[in-house]
Amino acid sequence: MVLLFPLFLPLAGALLVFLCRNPRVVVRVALTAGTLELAAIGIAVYSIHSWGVLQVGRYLCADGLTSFFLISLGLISALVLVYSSGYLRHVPEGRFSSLRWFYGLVFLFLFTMVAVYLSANLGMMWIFVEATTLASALLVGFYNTEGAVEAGWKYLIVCTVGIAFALFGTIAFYLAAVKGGVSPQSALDWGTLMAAAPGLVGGRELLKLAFVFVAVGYGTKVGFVPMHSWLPDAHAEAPSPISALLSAVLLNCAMYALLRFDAITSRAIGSGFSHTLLLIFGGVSLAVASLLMIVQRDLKRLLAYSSIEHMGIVAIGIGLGGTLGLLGALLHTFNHSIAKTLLFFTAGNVRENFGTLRMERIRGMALSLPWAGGALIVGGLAITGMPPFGLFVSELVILTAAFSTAHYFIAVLMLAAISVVFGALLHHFQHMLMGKSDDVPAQPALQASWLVVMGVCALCLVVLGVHIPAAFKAVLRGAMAVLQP
Amino acid sequence: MTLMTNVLQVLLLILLAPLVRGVISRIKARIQNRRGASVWRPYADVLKLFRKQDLVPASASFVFRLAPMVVFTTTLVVAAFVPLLHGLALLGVTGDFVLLVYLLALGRFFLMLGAMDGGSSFGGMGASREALVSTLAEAPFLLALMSVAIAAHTASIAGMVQWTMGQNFFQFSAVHALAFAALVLVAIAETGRIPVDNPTTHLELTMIHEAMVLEYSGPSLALIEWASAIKLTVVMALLIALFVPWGMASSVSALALGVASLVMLLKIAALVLALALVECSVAKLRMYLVPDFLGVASALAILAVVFTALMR
Amino acid sequence: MNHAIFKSLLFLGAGAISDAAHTLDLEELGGLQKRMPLTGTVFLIACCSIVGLPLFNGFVSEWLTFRSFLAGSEMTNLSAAIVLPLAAGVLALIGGLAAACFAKVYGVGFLGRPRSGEAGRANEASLPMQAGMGALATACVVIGIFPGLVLRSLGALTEELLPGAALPPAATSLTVVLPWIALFVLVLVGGFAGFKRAKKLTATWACGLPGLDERMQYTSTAFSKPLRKVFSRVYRAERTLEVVPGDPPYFPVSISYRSVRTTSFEKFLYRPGVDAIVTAALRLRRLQTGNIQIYLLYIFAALIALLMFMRWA
Amino acid sequence: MGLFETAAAKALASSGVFLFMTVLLIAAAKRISTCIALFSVQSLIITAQIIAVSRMHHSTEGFVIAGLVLSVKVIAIPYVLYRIVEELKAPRDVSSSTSSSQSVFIAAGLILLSFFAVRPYVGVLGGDQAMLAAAVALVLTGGFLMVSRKKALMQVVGLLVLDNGIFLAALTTTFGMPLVIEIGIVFDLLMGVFLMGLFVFRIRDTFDHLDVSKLRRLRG
Repeated sequence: MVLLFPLFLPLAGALLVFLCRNPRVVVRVALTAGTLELAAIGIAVYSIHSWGVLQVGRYLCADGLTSFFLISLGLISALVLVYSSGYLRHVPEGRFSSLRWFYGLVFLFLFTMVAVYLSANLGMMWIFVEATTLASALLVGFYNTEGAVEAGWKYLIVCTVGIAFALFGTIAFYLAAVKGGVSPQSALDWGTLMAAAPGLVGGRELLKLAFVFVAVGYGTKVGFVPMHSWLPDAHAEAPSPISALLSAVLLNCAMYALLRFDAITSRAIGSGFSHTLLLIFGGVSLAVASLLMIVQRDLKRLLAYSSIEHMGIVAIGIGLGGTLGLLGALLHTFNHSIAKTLLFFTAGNVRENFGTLRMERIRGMALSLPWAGGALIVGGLAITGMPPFGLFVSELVILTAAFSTAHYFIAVLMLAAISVVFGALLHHFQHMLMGKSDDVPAQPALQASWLVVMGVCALCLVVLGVHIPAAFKAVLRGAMAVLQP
Repeated sequence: MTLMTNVLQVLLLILLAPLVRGVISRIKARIQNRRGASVWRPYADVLKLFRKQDLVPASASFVFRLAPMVVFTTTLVVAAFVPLLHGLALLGVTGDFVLLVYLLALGRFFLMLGAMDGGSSFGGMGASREALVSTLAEAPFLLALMSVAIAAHTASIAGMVQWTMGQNFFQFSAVHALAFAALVLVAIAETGRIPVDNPTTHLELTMIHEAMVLEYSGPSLALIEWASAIKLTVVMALLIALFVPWGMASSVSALALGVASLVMLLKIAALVLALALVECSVAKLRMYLVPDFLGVASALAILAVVFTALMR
Repeated sequence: MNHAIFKSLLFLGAGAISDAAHTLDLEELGGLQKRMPLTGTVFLIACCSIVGLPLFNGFVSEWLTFRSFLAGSEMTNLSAAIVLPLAAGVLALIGGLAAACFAKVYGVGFLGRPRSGEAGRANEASLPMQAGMGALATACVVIGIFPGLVLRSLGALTEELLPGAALPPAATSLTVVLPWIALFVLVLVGGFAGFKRAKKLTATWACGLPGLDERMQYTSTAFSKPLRKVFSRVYRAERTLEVVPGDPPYFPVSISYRSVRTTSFEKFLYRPGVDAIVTAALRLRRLQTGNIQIYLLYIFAALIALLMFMRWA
Repeated sequence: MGLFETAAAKALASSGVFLFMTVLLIAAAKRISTCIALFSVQSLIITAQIIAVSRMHHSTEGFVIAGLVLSVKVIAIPYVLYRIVEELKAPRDVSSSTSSSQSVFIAAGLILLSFFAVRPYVGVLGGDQAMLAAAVALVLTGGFLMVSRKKALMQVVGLLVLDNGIFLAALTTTFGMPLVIEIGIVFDLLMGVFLMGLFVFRIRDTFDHLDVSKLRRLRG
């Protein structure tokens, strides 16, 4: 019963927002719905933590892993809603670009993502991942500029093609399960699949085929390198709060699906094949993204490539396997989403005040926009994995995992990539922060809500960097238990 | 009793130093068939200079007058390291070769500063050339001593000497041969003899040590002259002690000491003759050929060290 | 620990110089020892310590490093037994170079005649500065002469790190020898200083020519010229010589010579690496063509490649 | 095994050939409307197969799915696409980057490739080889259409053909997934087509051309 609230609240929110006309009311309704959603997720997580797996009907189930990802979803969506309340004062005209449509689509987007986390059935999970693409396509194209439309179109087509392959992968899993003697009706339920997994060792060839399709399919949604091309366009052209949602939560959603499939395959035919695949994807994404970050000219494209790079690190974490690798990967998804949200909000501020995101034309942020400058520094240091922040901890855990399991090549590749990224980001941010700029409005627009939101992000990063609170550790342990029974 | 002999050794070394220098210049003169000054000439110089007045440039600071004193004292202390007549020396057991090398470096360092304090270009030139020579000489000097130390499994000079005395004379050791060759080359550079630097010249093109002490006069100059004489004798004694110590007294009886002193005199005479012969036959090297000269010394020293490991 | 003491002392000295002479360019300093006696002496002590001369604290740690290299030669592993003693040779070379460098710094900076008006008018540092520097200098000398104080307490530390690693006997003998040498030197230098009759101040000897001015002294670049020439392969100086010929070409109007020491590490190590990465990044950027059809091709290619990998892996 | 069952089994076998025919025709098609018609024919063939399979397995769920596929893929989606084509009043040509003869050759090549690709998996995936080959052929042709055709709408059609291929693969190997999943998949497809239609209108408004290969502003 507790699971229904977090699922249907966004849906109700979306309907409500569509109904009311006046923009101010829309914002207020959105904020209340947002806080209610956060509370519902909090209750859900608490109940999952106290009563273990919750099952509602045949298709809704939530276990430790879900609660871990729900936390980041709830936190980030609340932050995004608060931030966008102050951000979207000027709304471009266009049929689908009114404030009502913005919040309606955001809530639909949240509904689909919560549905992905809560779906017990792998088929349902595929359907809702596909639904996330559909819900967010319009959001990417919200500004209706040439770039936004092009980005929206590419996002929609490339992701749908990718996801179609994931569908075939899911079907192959279903087939392998049915062949392995699982009853057709519940062949896609995660619980039954995990239980029957050791028995599926007969369909080794089929499971490997299935995992290849799933990896390519959901890999497109995660943004692994050969299939990443839509990500920089989508995240750069979307409005900043939306790119924060896309980068911080949607990528985790796809990674969540990959985690589920990887858990099943490694239980069935051993983690050799699936982990090598993930290591390959992770390593290639890490290398290519870190190199591309050097030559970026647009701030949000730079942040998009950094998302690809961090998803590569998470994939490497999962690929290394073992408690250390998995712990590092899970922790990294959480830390990355918070740091990336902070950076995209800063990018929003920069766009508000400088009117452009081209880094050559942004100068002297430290002087003219002290708060945004400060946030950029904190975000920059965090995203490059500097000590006081959470990302350092998770990257360190993943590196220890790499060295302890003698994956020296991957460890060296990761270290090299991280240093290249550090160089690139430092170069770009230093260029933006220093110097003197003339085209900055005398009185920079600064919203109280922005300060609060960025403060919360920075606080979370430091807390996770210095000492992981006990409650969070418990949830993390619950998630690990699910993946490694 | 041994303390007495050790002190005696140091005194002997210090007092005989000018004589050695006198003999060398006398032999060189004879070789160039000129009469040459008397053998006791250096003593006369030193005593004369002590009575003279000390001229100090107006711009010089206290370092100018301090330098000669430091040079003299460090050379004295180094003299205390080297066993002359019997296997022990005043500081031979407790002090080791690193301390010896760096004490010489201390003396050189202050001499360089004193030279630059004079305020003339000669001082600066001498100091800069000395810097070059001493930098390149320090590594082979230390490596050569280290190779002997490794072979003798001890770092103290006295220990090394006693170890070599224990060795059989006819058992040829490559390490010692290489180390000896390296040390001879370094000694020439260190004491500023002919192939590297001409001690008697005042031609600014060639002089290194003399350029540094150009400004000095009176007692300061006396101290420096005496110190360089002691340094020459100490280096010779070190060479003899480390490589041909046989014939040194093993016990501290008067008879043994007498025989040992006779043998030592013979050895020093041989070395002096060799040095004089070399100085007369070889022309002084051009300034920028000295690095190659010392390069050979370092190569020999490195080889010696490598051989210690191989021949173990 | 030694390095902490004498390096901070050197920096304080540099601060005092820049405060007094308003410049840190060695070419313009000179004769500061007479103008700033205490700072000069303290700086001299610091220079002696950093070079590692006996009776100063630098020597103790260098001596220990040498002895550890020597001990290294006892190791059974052949390559270590060869490499470690040779490393001692390198350390000696570094010691020599340090001696040359700091002789230059102190000699050109503090001794001889002031090379610029500023240096000529420099006056002694304020009392608190002197006190600070003085304390550090005494620390240098005391540790240099009585290393026993420090070695025993450090011994406890090493005991914790390497249980059973007692201080070698030679070190204790060093702690005995150094004080005696210091006493011997003190007595002798004191005796000579007392014994000397009054000195007479004259002009520096200028081969009988009148008017020897300060520009005739060796400058710091001149001082280091021989060493730079010997180690030219490391310094790789870039020399440019321009001669502007006059109307009769035999008497040039101006000759300008400029030699710049290239930072060889940056030029040969970092620059090529960074360039390679940036060119790779630029080439990779062409990967993102902007055409959706190419993107779809990437996905199909990735899928087919993986299927092939699966067939044969 | 009444008369009807044997007819169903024969229909199942021959439909593979019909599918190959549609693949070749779509590759050769010049105008978008013919492509849409061919797509609905393919969906019709797939519905026939669903009915045949569910007849053989007597699963009532099969009939529900067949009805669903019939209504959505055969009627609803082509109707939406036709309305879009009329609404756009843009030129109806396919503007392919490869001439129609080259496209047909490529399509034939893809069909052969799919046969070879499927042979090792027949044992593993089950289902007869012709149907599996047809499914893979549909997927590859869909991909080829999306890559070679420049018109935005053609990319949508290519995507639909690809989805048909996957749907067919699912059908031949697993005799139908749980009902809710099937409904979900088809509903997603429908929503997808609506959205793509919307985006096609947006592209026309902002770029006033529909050539996807010209959308190259976002680079690097």
